[in-house]
Amino acid sequence: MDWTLVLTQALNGLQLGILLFLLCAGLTLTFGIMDLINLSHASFYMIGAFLCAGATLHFDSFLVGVLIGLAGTAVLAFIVEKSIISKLYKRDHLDQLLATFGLILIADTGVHLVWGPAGMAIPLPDVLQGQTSVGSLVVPTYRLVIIGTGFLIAIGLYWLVNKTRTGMLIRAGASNRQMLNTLGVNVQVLFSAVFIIGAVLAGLGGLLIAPITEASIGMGNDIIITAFVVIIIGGIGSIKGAFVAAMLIGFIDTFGRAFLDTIFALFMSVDVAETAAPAVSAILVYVLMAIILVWRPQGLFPPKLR
Amino acid sequence: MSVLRTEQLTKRFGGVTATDSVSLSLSEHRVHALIGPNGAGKTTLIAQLSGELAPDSGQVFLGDKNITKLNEPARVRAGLCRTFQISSLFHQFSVRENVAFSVQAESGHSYRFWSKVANNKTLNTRADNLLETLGLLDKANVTATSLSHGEQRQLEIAMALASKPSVLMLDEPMAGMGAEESSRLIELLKTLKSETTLLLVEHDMDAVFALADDLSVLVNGCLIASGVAAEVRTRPDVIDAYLGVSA
Amino acid sequence: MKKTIALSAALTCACALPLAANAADIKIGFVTTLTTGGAVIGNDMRDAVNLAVEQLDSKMGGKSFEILFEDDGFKPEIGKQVTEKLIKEDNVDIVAGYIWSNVLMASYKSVTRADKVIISANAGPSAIAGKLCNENFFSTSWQNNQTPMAMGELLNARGVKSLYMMAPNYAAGKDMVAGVERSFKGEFVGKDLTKWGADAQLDFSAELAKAKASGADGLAVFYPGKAGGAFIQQYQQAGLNGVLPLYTIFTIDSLSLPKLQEANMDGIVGSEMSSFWAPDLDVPANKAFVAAFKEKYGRYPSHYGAQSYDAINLIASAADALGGDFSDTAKVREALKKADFDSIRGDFEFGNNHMPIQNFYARKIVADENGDWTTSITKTVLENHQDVFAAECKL
Amino acid sequence: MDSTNARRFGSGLVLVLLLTVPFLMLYLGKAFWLDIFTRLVILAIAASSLSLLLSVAGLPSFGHAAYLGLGAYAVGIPVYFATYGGADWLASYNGWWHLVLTISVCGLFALVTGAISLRTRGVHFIMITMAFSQMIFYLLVSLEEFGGDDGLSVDLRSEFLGLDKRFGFNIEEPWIFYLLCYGVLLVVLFIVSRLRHSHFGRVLAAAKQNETRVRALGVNPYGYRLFAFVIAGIIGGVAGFLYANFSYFVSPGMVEWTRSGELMFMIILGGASSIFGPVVGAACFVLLEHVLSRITLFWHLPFGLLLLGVVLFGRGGVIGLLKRERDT
Repeated sequence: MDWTLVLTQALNGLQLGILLFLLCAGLTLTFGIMDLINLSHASFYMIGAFLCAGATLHFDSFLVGVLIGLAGTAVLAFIVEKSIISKLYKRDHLDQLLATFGLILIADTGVHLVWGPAGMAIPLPDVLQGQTSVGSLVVPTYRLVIIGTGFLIAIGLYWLVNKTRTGMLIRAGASNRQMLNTLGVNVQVLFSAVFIIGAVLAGLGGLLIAPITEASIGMGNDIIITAFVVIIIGGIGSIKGAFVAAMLIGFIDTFGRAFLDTIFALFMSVDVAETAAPAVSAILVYVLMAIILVWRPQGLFPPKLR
Repeated sequence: MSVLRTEQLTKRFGGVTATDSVSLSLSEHRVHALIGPNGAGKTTLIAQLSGELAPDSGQVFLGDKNITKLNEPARVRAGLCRTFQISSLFHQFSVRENVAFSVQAESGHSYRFWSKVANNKTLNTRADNLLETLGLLDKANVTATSLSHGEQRQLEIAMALASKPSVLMLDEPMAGMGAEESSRLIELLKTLKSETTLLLVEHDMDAVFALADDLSVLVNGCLIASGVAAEVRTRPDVIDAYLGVSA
Repeated sequence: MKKTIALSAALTCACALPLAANAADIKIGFVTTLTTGGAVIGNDMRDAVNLAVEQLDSKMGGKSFEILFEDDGFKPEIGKQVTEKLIKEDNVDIVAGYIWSNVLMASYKSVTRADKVIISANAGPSAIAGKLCNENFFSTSWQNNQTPMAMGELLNARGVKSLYMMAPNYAAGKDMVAGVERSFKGEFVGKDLTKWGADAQLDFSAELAKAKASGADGLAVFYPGKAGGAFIQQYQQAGLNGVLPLYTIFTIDSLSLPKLQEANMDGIVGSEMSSFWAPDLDVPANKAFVAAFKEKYGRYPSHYGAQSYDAINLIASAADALGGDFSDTAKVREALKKADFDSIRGDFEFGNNHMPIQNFYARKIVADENGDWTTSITKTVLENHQDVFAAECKL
Repeated sequence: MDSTNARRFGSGLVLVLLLTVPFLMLYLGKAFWLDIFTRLVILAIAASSLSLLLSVAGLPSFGHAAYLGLGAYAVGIPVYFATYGGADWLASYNGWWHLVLTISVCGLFALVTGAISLRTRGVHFIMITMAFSQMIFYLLVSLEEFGGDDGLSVDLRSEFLGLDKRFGFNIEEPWIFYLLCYGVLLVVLFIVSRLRHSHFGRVLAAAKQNETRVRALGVNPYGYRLFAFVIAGIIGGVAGFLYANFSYFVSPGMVEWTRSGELMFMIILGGASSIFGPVVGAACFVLLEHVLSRITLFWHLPFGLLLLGVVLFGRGGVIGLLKRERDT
């Protein structure tokens, strides 16, 4: 086996894991604390990408694009939370599922109306365009930027959740929702803050991946399902669980896609292997979730005290 | 002869031992009261007896039968039934439907797909009889939520009785009841002794002393005393550990 | 009670709404993708069709006509549903359009069953060119295998010995791979079929890493629509230009070039692809079409637009021959089969399976006189080529 | 008018409209409306089967579209083999055979996945049912021989031997096919209604409200729920069986998670408390989709707004709205 290839795939798996983590951090917190299933998280992922693309092309600066993308997502998240999401906290999961599915439809059409159906490419500054050598491995610099950013965010979240008062409240909320009321916290403000932070992280994920895949309509709708798989596997409400599970899924998905056909070809015809492999690697993630749910219904790292 | 018996029942949560080697024995047709301060492990013990929680070690016997491995529904069918500290009802059902469902649960499996359950005379008659015993017959057609707190407690007991239990565990049946309601319930429970054996967890000491034939005291998960009520209540260690504090 | 009645009334109104009659004499249904990412192609086709309508002044064979556009939403079942609607509710005379092979395969029977004519302005799956060919089916594009076969020849001509190939995992994707395999004389060192559909895979990093490690002389890809742009970006970022020369089929076109230029993807300038057409194809009708399109929309048309433009003009030629009377399907077939119109590809001739017999060219990405990127023909790869499936067709 | 009578009147009205409107439209030369109503009735069957889980048993299955897909392929694959040869034991145009396949495949799939899924609760149940339907989705995508992603054209509708010749019951005829679907809907509604009010249904309803108490009364709801899961799966499969015959086309698209979401939406839209809720919901859904998509290409926008509106303000769905009017 070619070890450079394996290493490259490992980096790719890491990158997918990071993206999933950015998406899942907010999802698992809103789920754990507010008990909210939020499909429309996918829309913030998309909107972050489109805002960044629009601003980058307009101001001819990726950095400005990123800042505007994040700020815009935050403002939008604030409005959506105040006007719609806050009314859903006390509803059952079914209502939340349907209402936020409605939000996805609205957001997708809205983006189509504003930016057209084409999707947008984001040009990267020259510094990020090139290649970086790591030993014998040559990787696109920008991939390293994504991975680095992701780890910084993960560390930042770890600090926020474990070392600050806000984090203490978040942990308390994730493990025992009733406790928040008894602590005399302004629950509404905390909920808004968590929702906005989550949305901005999703937007960050979207705008980071957009220079690679382009910003396109509905770009978040497929990854959101994987993201839910991640938070279920990780344990709802657990940042640590989300991180571990995101990495796990990132690696399984990437390695499955890259090597499953080779592995299958060992014991079946090459043609069958090449068509069966993509399907099986797509199923892998769900099989893993089903197994984990049966074995540990609360996920790998359930928040304590629940 | 003991109808319900535990041997060395132990349950730990993390570092906390909720019940510590509890060996308890209930005699037939008697009211056995279980008392102890808050957090003594009474509810955990009930949960292990009912099968809601599995013990870390120890055994539970119903009559001669070891039921430690049975799950909750199986224990109920074997004759061990409970009520809940906080009323646990079917809120969208009417009062009659609540009891009728309990009767249905007792009368065997429910894999009957065709006939309308609401028109089943056997179920409704038995339900109405039970409601009459508990004095709730005039409320049979209202939904369970619209009952007063005391009435909900009574419905709770009616539902448990529908299971025809050989042992009935009552988790604080008087909680939140007025004095008048309490004394009515005490009278009712006295009459039940002839049909069943009662395990009574209660904080209301007047009720306990009015009803209990036997008495067990649980402190910090340990059974510190168990025996005939009149003797146990006078024991100095019991007074020190529990009765003295609350008195 | 009042609300029950109001609701029933509302439902009745909803049913009655579409009863308003359409005015034109001839109705042509046009099924394409107008929402989701695929709408980029659909919009180009619609623009080209509207240009043709404008040039014909909404008249063919002396009768007025109108085009009813329907959106397939990028899904076969929706495509089929709107096709049924065009046939059964709008009562159109001819149905045209269809970008995607799978949408066409799901839909064409709805048309042929009603004994009406269907004209594909893009999709050309092998089944419908061969075994399942139908007298009521016509194409103004190509059979899926032809362009990749031209690619195989192009690769042979350029001295490529080992090839890595990538395509999406759907009918056309597989046809493309099969087509290159048919004519390419070197060795395949690897191929990847990636997830397609509404949630298509757009991150090709894993596959590109494999391609790079394979040590191939060339990388041939087929990624239509938005996936094409995403692929090119990653090809460039992975630093493969210069290392692994790129050959594309229906991946880079007039729709993606402006975007790629804006994003400075200059690694692709000079890369080659095979096609039956390019904006600079030296045919008078084509020059006129490209000029008019640029005049009206301010951009180059894509081959999708060119094919759609041909489809409308083909229909118009039949209408002229029949005096605008489409009631007899046998006569319509006859008239269409003659292909008596000024095609953007010059001479136009149908094979026995109603697929065009045509030339294929190598074309290269260049900057035009204004500095805008476009494609330009460098050589003819296949001449008067008929698809291989025509032999399986019993017509 | 008291509430029971009003409900009977409403239900009757729905059934009468479903029987008359499509034929009226057919008479007016709008043949396509028969198609729309056929789709409507088939989706109503699917939604009704899901309502057995969702409304009666309180089990929010987010993977019900899997059964639509399995039922559809139980028609598509035998017909494919019968048309193009191969797999003689499976190949057939016989509708009864298709039905047997549908029922056994869906029943088995529901039994296995239900046995696993029902060990979980709440949101985990939502997600695990979705995971199983995603597995079916990717399985169908990978079935290269049957078209994979592109789906499979079904050349002919199922033949019901015995009925065809003797009674001229040829379901290739659109209006006969519609009557068949309508008949199936009536049977399904009757079955669901019976189950709902049976001993069995009361266990499900009780377990939905208070599972702890059901167990404390000596009943383990697991078996009852599993049974409901299997019945719902089989009826969902029958809807898929009809859908394949209706559209002459099957594809993995029928199993997409959004389709499962749509079925849930139909139930919420129509009102979860009534047996006719799913029918009204499916009707509103299909008609809205058709009408809105005629008005604007961007019909997803008003549709999304409506979804939001119904969930936020329209508790109890359309039927709930009608009921509320009577209460005030």
